[in-house]
Order: sequence, then structure tokens, then C-alpha cells
Amino acid sequence: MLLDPDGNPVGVDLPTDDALIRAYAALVAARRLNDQAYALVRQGRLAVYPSSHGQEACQVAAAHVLSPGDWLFPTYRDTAAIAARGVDPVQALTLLKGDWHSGYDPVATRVAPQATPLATHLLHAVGVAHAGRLRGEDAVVMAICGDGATSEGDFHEALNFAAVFRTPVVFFVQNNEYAISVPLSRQTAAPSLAHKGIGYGIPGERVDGNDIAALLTVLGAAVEKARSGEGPQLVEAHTYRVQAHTNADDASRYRDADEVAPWIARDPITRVETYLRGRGLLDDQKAAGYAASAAEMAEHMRAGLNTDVVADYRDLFAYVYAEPTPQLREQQALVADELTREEVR
Amino acid sequence: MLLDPDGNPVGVDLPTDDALIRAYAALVAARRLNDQAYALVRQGRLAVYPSSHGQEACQVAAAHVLSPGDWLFPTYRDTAAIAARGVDPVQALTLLKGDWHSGYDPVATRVAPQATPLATHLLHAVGVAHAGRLRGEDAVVMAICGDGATSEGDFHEALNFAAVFRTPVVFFVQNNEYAISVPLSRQTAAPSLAHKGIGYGIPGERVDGNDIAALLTVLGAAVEKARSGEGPQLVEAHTYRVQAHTNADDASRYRDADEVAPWIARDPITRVETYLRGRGLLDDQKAAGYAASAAEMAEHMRAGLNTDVVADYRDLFAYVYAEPTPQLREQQALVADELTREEVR
Amino acid sequence: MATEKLTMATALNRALRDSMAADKSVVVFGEDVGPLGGVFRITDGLSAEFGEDRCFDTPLAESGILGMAIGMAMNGMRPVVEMQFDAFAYPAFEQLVSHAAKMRNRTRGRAEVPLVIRVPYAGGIGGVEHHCDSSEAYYAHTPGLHVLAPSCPADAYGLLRQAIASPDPVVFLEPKKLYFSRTEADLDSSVAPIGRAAIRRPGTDATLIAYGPAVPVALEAAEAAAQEGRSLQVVDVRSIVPFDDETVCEAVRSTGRAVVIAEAAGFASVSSEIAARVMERCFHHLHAPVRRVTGFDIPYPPPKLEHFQLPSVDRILDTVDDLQWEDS
Amino acid sequence: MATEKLTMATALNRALRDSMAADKSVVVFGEDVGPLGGVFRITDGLSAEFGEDRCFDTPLAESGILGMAIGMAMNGMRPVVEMQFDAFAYPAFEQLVSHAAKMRNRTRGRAEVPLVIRVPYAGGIGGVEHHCDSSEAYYAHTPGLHVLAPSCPADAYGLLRQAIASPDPVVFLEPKKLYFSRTEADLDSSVAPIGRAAIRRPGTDATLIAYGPAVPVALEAAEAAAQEGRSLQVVDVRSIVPFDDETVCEAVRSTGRAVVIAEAAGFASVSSEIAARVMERCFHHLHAPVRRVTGFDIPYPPPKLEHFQLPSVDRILDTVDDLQWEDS
Ligand SMILES: Cc1ncc(C[n+]2csc(CCOP(=O)(O)OP(=O)(O)O)c2C)c(N)n1
Ligand SMILES: Cc1ncc(C[n+]2csc(CCOP(=O)(O)OP(=O)(O)O)c2C)c(N)n1
Ligand SMILES: [Mg+2]
Ligand SMILES: [Mg+2]
Repeated sequence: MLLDPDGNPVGVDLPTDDALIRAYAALVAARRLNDQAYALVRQGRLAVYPSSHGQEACQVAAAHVLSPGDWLFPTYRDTAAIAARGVDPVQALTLLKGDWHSGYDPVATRVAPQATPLATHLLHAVGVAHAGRLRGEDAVVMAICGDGATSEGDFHEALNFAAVFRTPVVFFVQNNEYAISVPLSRQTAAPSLAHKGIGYGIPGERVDGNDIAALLTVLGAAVEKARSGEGPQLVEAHTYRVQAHTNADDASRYRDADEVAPWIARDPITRVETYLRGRGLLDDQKAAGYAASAAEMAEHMRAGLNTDVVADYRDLFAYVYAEPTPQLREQQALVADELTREEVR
Repeated sequence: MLLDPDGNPVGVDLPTDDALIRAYAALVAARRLNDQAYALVRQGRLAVYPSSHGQEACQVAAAHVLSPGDWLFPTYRDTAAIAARGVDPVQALTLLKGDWHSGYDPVATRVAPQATPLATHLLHAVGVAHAGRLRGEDAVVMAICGDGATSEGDFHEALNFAAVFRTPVVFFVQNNEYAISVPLSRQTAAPSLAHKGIGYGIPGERVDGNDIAALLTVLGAAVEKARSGEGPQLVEAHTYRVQAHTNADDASRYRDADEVAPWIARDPITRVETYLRGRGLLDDQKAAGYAASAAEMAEHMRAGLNTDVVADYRDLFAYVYAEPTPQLREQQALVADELTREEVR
Repeated sequence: MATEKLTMATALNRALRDSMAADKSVVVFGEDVGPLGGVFRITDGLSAEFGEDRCFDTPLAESGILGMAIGMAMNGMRPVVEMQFDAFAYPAFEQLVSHAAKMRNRTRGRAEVPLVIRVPYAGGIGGVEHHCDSSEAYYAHTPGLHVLAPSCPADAYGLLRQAIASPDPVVFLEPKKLYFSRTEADLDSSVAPIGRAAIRRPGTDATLIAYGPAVPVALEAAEAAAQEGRSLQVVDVRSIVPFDDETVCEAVRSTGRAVVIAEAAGFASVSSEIAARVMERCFHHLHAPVRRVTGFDIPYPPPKLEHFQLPSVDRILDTVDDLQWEDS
Repeated sequence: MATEKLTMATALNRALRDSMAADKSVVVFGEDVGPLGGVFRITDGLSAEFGEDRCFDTPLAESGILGMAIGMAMNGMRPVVEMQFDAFAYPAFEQLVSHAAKMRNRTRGRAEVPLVIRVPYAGGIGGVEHHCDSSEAYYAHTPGLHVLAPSCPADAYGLLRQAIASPDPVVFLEPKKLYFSRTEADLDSSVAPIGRAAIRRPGTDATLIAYGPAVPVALEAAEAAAQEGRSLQVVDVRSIVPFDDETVCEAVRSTGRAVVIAEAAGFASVSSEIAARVMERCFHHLHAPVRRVTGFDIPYPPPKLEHFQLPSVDRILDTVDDLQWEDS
């Protein structure tokens, strides 16, 4: 912890003022993104939204510690991190809008498609990092997963492969204490998730997941260690899923509101805001400026996501293979024929 | 370590004389079983044999620390452990003779079928243990795997489930330094395999895998801890695969004979034999007696495995389901018809 | 014995509850099946009613869930596990194919694994990737598994109770899009024996063969065809493995024409099997080849495009029109 | 351009070597593929020739192997991974179905995963459980994968080189029992394009359709039938996905009778698909239904019983005899 829950600095090696201001702006945008996405679900524009409300410090830090050549491997919950990395949130939300599976170019942006099958993408992260290293590049891969995902076999295999091949991956576990309804105590009997590094020979760190300053420092150090050839790193951020798993979930079935309240008090944005204001780095006017940028982004989201895209059936057949098989060509022709006849009717 | 490589006692809490003598007899039998099975491969009676030559102390200890109601979950390499647990080696070798997949009754013997898909059986072990515990029984499950198998996702899931449910399983890793041709260094970057317990909140112990006294003590303690409700235990025995992976393997392609020699010197049988003779618990006459029992067992193996069983095609259809489906009945009738017509010809 | 109007979700919940009450070796576990009652609420109330030992949440790992279930089944229990969505059963594939399906055979029947793997499956719910797979072919192709797919609350209840009572492992496919539609059912008298298809609608001109989520669509198509004067028979397969050759072939022989309907991608699928075996067995009764209306051989589409993938009334009727009618 | 006598194992090894020499983004990894050269020696010498970075052993975890391969493929490499035996590919099933097969589609072609999954497959080698599965149906049913199964050294070489060059993920099924039989082949001129079947033997009375390990058996059966005066055509499918409807259907139309032969369990299998599509497409050319000679719907038998499971010359000829010949 570098900032205590009340925003008082308790550590020594705080990130630079610039980094914290930049992070603050991104936090405000991330919160706005979460709120806007939730609203869009209510309006029927998104099918569902797994919010990172309350986890925005993790989201922002994961993106901000990366250099341009680095990669980010996010989960379904990490839309805000993807946006913080520079991907258009409208593109990022294509999945949940339902127009296509993934809306941005993972190779151009160096942001992998948001992974739904838990922990599976951690192995892709290892592969991307290993390929880069074989070519002599110094790119680092930031791979995010949740506390629940640490129970999957792929989590184990990914950490182990990364360790054996000394692959430059930072495994970043956002421990928000829940996997849908299942609390952390049902996920592990270990003292912490960071302890999981030991069985692979990977250094593990724990960090307060609502403290942007600590996150920037710890994740930043992990990235640089990975880059300098020290092999993979494991960072567990302890945070909390303030809202339900998604809007479709009913958290009252499995946890008391009492449990949530203290976490709302530990909000990651207020904490850094208090600090920045105390240091004179932020005032009402500046804050209003960041809020305005965030509002602009929200407006862009609404504009981009309130459109009805006319779904083109040909897309269904165009990307299955580099070249459609004869079978797919037949099947596409069948739909084309149906549509022609429909038009005629 | 309780006995040093030369057979000198170095620990304090040695197993009882009785236990060591019983173990010695079983070690002699285990070695004989390995040798006999190898010979049967050469004679074309077994398809293949993954020997536990040099690992017999692990084999015997894994069986001897169990009480009658406990379960053993072995791998393909653990035929000697199965025999030490009281299963007829002829039945145990049914798999490799090729008459059927598994030759003994796993429920009656409380010995699971030898598992080939690596680490998968560790989860079954957790399930068996959990079911027993739900019924209020105090049975413990001894689940064996190799160093290579620790890399599989199922290893991770098994240890984690066992830890979360505090299931009475002893995970016993026979680290023989190789997974076929792949050395331990390619399997893990951790300081030891016992360290893997930490990430699950499971106590991990390392033990000299060629020291029967230490194995009996450490595994025995682990079994009793598991039984008394302390949850799962992890024990890594450091040993060595003295022979090739199986007779079909050519170890010279991946390791030097130099590497093997010191391990032959560390033979688990001579070590305890030296100790027992030193203590006056074993003399030539007694040793000859154990050798004779082992020879008798080998004779029984030859007799049982040198027979040509007439394969009954009906077995193929009888056990797929409790009741054959109509489809299987048709398929069986087809073979019956073929055989009738063959006889006629 | 009373008939009541209820959803498939309720019927399934009732089947679990009744099975647990009847046999204390029945245990239910998986992800979020405890206090939450499952993301589809199929296990609602079970952990409260039967206690934590009988219905519980596990760590998040499907191979772990199934592997542990196999062990428990080997040791006297009857586990019923839930895979949260179709595509999230794939991590358990090795446990399913190499162990659940083979344990009885491996041990000459000495180790039984009476367990049920419940899989909310298939599409039509506007779900995103990985939440709409029709994975029945993987299971149906694997010897040693029974594979069931109900299409209505009554069958859902009857088949699930039998699946739980079965000494063999059963993959129980629950069509998600039918979870919450209500129909009349008399659960007490629900008898849908494993291995028996059902004629859902009589008809004389052609036979529609469907299972799970495709059955209501087939019935709708038959209704529409009736308006146009064509009489379509509808067979609900229900039990994919074992397959009811008798009922299905007799139905097809009676009409001489058939269309197999399924949501799954068509290539090397259950509908390939049905088409092939019907043609093998009814060849000389057929006026036209058996045709298939299936999903295309593509990954399940995103929500906005899924209507192209799902067998529709129009596509079924077009295909029926193609069955080489003498008068056309 | 010279013809030489060589085994399929040698042809495969040569294909890997030539592909690695031609393109330095090709990397080979898996279990025991390094110094040992693979348990079947298919990767023999590659790590010595191309170095540890190009051909290497991994930790023992198949999901890990395929998952890492997917990542490497996303980042400019062309991984060729080995699954040691058929049944040991199952742990990688989720990576295969939910990622390898779908990554291109998911990203509208922006992320390609050019990779090859080599699977020594099928039986006939006296192998114990888990070492003899014919798993092609699982792969063929999964949209987004190409699935190839060569039956001779020349095709093995040609198809593997093309699989490695392909921008799409390819499951490459290597019939274990054919690894070490020698045939004449001219590797340099081996052209077996993905998606094209081959007529292996002309014939006029009926068509045998086979792939992989079943092809030599089909040829033997055709030879035996010729002795008895019956002329059987043999088609080698080679490319299961994409499937060559043109060649296969043209062949069947020319004879009017067909038998599909495969080792895998028959239910919901590749042979179901072939039988179904051939009957759909050639219905009015057929004198009898297309029949199948496949493995039974049972777990692969233990060595002493496997001869009952494998399609045999006699079983094929019996089935051909059953094709409703006018004169019988
Ligand atoms: C392999 C797999 N199994 C199940 C699911 C269904 N599922 C989606 S999110 C989730 C909980 C994940 O919890 P955690 O990893 O802690 O991430 P969080 O949602 O808290 O960010 C589950 C079970 C899935 N997506 N993938
Ligand atoms: C899932 C799976 N993958 C691959 C194999 C093939 N295989 C059999 S034994 C073996 C090596 C196992 O090494 P280890 O776990 O150390 O056990 P050991 O043979 O040394 O006793 C391999 C790779 C397998 N049996 N199962
Ligand atoms: Mg979580
Ligand atoms: Mg080993």
C-alpha cells in the first residue's frame, strides 16, 4: 500500500506526479465507461455487462505500466483496461453489443480479444511472449485473470510454461473476492493467491487493488523485471467486485449488503483524488476537465453503440477459414437464395 | 533421510523393526516383479512394461502405510505398489498382457485401475476420499503420480479441490527426474515439487525416495494427518528412473550412462539390507527365505501370464453400459454371424 | 397426478429435488449451484433444503468437477454436476471421454460411474460466444455415454430422474432457450424412458426428426405446413444415445420422406448419423433422400446474426418442398 | 524427382525438416520431440539440426502446448505441435475448439492462427487403452479446423507441408499403424492439395470410400474382390475437412453402390457424414443404400480383441455382397 484508504501517502516510492495525474484522468474515464455501459444494458443496447466498478485502479494500472510494444491479455471484465490502453470502447464493446465477437484488431492494438473461457488466454499470453523473445524482441505481456480463474488447469499450465521458458509475462490476478457467487474461500485454501507463484518458481507480490499508486509501482516493477529477463511475475491485487457479476446477476442471493459497504468507502478514485488534491495537483477546475473528457467518451460510446448495424450474413462464412470451403460456399448460397426469395415475396 | 546411502541410520524415529523387515521382504518381491515383468516383455508375453526398478522403496512404502479401508490410486508405473497392497500381480498385469484393460476389482481391492492419462486419476482420488468423508468414514486415499504429471492441469485442480474440501488424500509424487526423455528441469522451475503444496495451502514434504525407512515414516505421518482431519498432504520422493521409460524406450538418446551409475549405487534394497544385517535383523538364511517367496511369486506370474486366453468378442459389448443398447446388440450379432460363417467355411 | 403449467426450469429443479429426497447418495455440485441456485436457477433451493454436503459449490474448474464426480461415483455416490454453459464443459473433455465413458468397460463392470453431467446447451438466447454451442455430437460419438436432450418440461423431469437413477454416465443436454417457456405437464406420470423417441404430431406426407431445441420449431413448421395442406409428422428423438431406431424408422417408412433438424453444425454430427441410418434402414421406402436442416459449419454466430444459423420454419418448409414430390 | 522407397515416418520427418528449412517461423514442440525425436521418431534430428529454439520439449501438459502454440501463431510463428497419442490430445480440447478453431473468425481474420496439431492416431498396433483412439469426428465436427489423414508416404509429405503452409489451424492425423510400412514415393513431386480426394483404384461395380488407416484395407479388399470378379473402386478421402464432394460423388455415381470404411466408432462420425452426404447427393444413382464398415460403438478394445474392431477385408467384402446386387 502506498496510499492508505483515506488517501494519505504511506509509502516512499510513489509514482511521479505526472503518472498519478494521468492515472487519475484514466480512472475517471474508466468509471464513466463502466457507468455508461451499465446504462446501455438497461437501454437494451448491450446484452450484458460485467463491470469493473470499484476495480478501476487495477484496470488503469494494468494498461499504464505497459510500453507501446507490449501486449495486454484481458478478460471479459477488463473493458476499462482495454480502453485505458487506447482501444476505442465502442470497438471493445462490439462483443456485448452482439454485432461480432471481437471488435478491434488484436495484432494492430496488441490487445488480445477479451477472453471468456477462463484462464485459457493466459497460455496465449505465454505463447505471444515466447514468440517475441525468440525473435529477440523485448515486449512484455500483461495477462489478467480473476481469482476464480486461478482454479482452472490452464492457469497452472500457463504459469508453469512461462516459468520453465522464462517468458516475459506478468500474470495479474484481480482478486475481487468472488467468482460470480462463489467466494474466495471456496476457491483456495492458500494464504493468498500470490503464494501460488512459489510452486512455479515465480516471484509473487500482493498489492492493494484499490491503491493506484501501489499498483503502478508494483505492476511497473513486475513489467520491468519481466522485460529484463527475470522471467514471469505474478501480482495479486486485492480488490472487490462492488456490483453484481453482471447486470443479469442477483448478488443478494449470496452476499449481504453489509459486506459491500466498506469497499465502497475504499473507492480507488476518491483515494487518489484526496491525495492529489492534498498535494495541490488537482483542483475543481482540473477535475471538471477530466470529467468532461470522460463525458465526451461516454457520448462517443452512446453514439457508437446506439446504432443498429445491419447484420451481414456473408460475414458468417467469410472468416471461418482464409478461404471458404466448398461446403461453406454452398451454405452461404443457401442463405443468399432464402434472402432473394424473401425479397421477392 | 533416515538411512544414509550406505545403510547407516541417521535419523531418530525409525520405523519398527517389524515394519522394516516386512518392507524388506516386499522390496525383494517388488524387484523380482519388475525383473520378471521385463523378462515377460522380452518373451512377448507383455506388450510393454514401465518398470519401477530403483523406485521400489516408494512402491512398497506407498502400500505399507495404508490401512485396510484405505484406497490406492496408482499409475502405469506402480504395478509393484499394487502387488505390495495385495493384488495378484497376474491380475495387475492384465492391462499389459492385453486381455483386458484392468484385471482386478477396484472396489473390492480399493485399488483404482492403473491410470495412463497423466494426473487424471488424482481427481478421482479426491472424489473417492470426499465420498468416504461425507459418509463419515475415515478412509485415506494414497494417490501417486510422477514428476511429469505435476505439469498437467488436473494435478492443479486435484490439489486445489482436495485443499478446499479438506479431503483426506496423500498426493505422492515419485520424482524420478524424467518424464520419458524430458528431465525435471523442463518440467518445473520451482525449488522442489514439494513447494507446489504452498499454492494450495497443503503441507509439502520432501523425502529420499530410495530410503524405505524415511518413506515409511514420512508417508505414514502424512496418512495419519490426512486421516485425522488435517486435510490433504503432499509428499515428494526424490528417486530416479534407473531403466528406460519402458522397454520400448531408448534412454541413450537423451541421457548419459554416467548419470545413471550413482543411482544404481544408491539402490533402495541394498541400503535397508545393510542396515537390517547390521542390526542382526536379517541374515543369509532369512534373506534366502524372502528371495524364495519372491521367486514363488515370479513363478506364479509366469504361470499366469504365459497362458493364451481365448479372447471372447462378447466382452467387447457386455460392459459398455449396464445394459447393451440396441445398437450394440446389433453389432454383437454381426460379429457372431461372421464367426459362425467362418466356422462353416 | 395433476396436470400443471410449468417451465422446464421448474421441472428440472423438481427432478433434482425429488431424486435427492428419494436417494441420499444423490449429490449436486458445480459452479454457482449452491446459494445462487445456478445461473439458470435450476438448482435453486437445493443447498438450503438438503444441506451443504448434498449441494455445493466447487472451485472453478470443470475437469476438477467431473474428475471428482467420477471418484465419488466409484465410491457409492450419484453425483449430478452442472457445467455452467456448453462451451465450459470442454475443459472436462478428457475426464469425460477417457474416464466417465470408459470406467465400467475398463473394469468389466466392477467400477460403475453413475453420474449425470447437466449441460445447459444450444442457442437462440442472444448469448455471446461460448454460451450457445450445440455440443451433442462430441458426446454422442463417445461410446459409453448416454446422451439425452428433452424438448418439454414433462420429458425434462422424467428423463432427468431416470438419468440420475441410471447406473451409467449420462450427458443431459438442457436446451437453454426452452428453460422458461411454460407448458402443461403432469410430472408424476412423466414416463420418458431412456432410449425411446416420441411421436409429437402425427402426419402422413413427410417426417420431421428433431430433438431438444429444434422440436418446437419442427412442430411450428408442421403446423404451418398443415395450413398449406401438407401433413408433417414430428418425431422427437429425446434419447440421442441410445437411439430409438424402431420408432424413428417406422415413422419414416410410414411417410417415405424425412428431414432431420438440429441446431448443431451439420458436418459429422448427430443429424448426419440420423440421416445416414434412416437412409440405410429405410432406403426402399424413400421417395427422396433424407435431408438435413442444421446449423452451418461455422462457429456459433454473434447475437445479431444467430437467426441465420438457427433452423427456422421457413428453412424447414423449403427443405420439405424439395423432397421430390410427384406433383411438383 | 527420384522415386524412393520410404516409410511414412520418414516422409513426415522430411516434411518437417523441409518446412523448417524453408521458413524460419516454423517451430516444432511438444512432449519428447526434442533430443528423443518423439516416441515415433517423427521429429528425429530436428532439434540437433535447427537448434533448441526451433524444436523443443515442453512441460507435460497438452492444453499448455496448444495454448502456447495459439499465442505463438498470433504473434507471427507457425507452430507444429505433437500430441503424443490420440487420447492425450483431449486435455487440449478446449483450446482447440474454443480458440484454435475460432480465433480467425472471432477477429474477422485479423488474428490468424496458422498451426498444425499432429496426432498419431488410430489402432492396429496392439496398443493399450488411450493409445488407439480414432478421434477424427471430434475435430471434423468443429468448424474452423482443417482435418487431414494421409494414407501413404507421398501424401503424408505433401499434406504436411501444405498444412504447415496453411494460414488455418490443421489437425493432422497420422495413422500409427502405417508409420513404418515402406512404399515407393516421389516426395519432390508430391502434390496432395488440401481438399482433394484421390481415386486409388479404378472400379466399376461399387465404390469403397476410406481415409487414413482404412485405405490399405480397402485396397486389399478391392484386390480380393477382383479375384472373385467384382470390380471395386477405391477413393481415398485424405482431406476430411474440407471434404471433396466432387470427386467422391462422381465416383459413387459411376458405380451406383458405395461402402464407407473407417476405424472410428460409427455413431455420429465422419463415416456417418460421408454416408449421409453421398446418399443426399447421389440418391437416384444408387442401387442400394450406402453402407458403413466402421468400428463398433465401444471403447477401443484391448490388444487381444482389437482385430474384432478393425475393418477387415472380410467384413468389407461381406458388406459389398449385401449391396443388393440384381443377380443375387
Ligand atoms: C471455463 C469457464 N468456466 C465457466 C465460465 C463461466 N463464468 C464466467 S465468469 C465466471 C466467474 C469468474 O470469476 P473470476 O475469475 O474471479 O473473475 P471475475 O468475474 O470475478 O472478474 C464464471 C464461472 C467461463 N467463462 N469459463
Ligand atoms: C495426458 C497424457 N499425456 C501424455 C501421456 C504420454 N506419457 C506416458 S508416460 C509419460 C511421462 C510421464 O512422466 P512422469 O509423470 O514423470 O512419470 P514416470 O513415467 O516418470 O513414472 C508420458 C508423456 C500420457 N500418458 N497422458
Ligand atoms: Mg473474481
Ligand atoms: Mg518421472
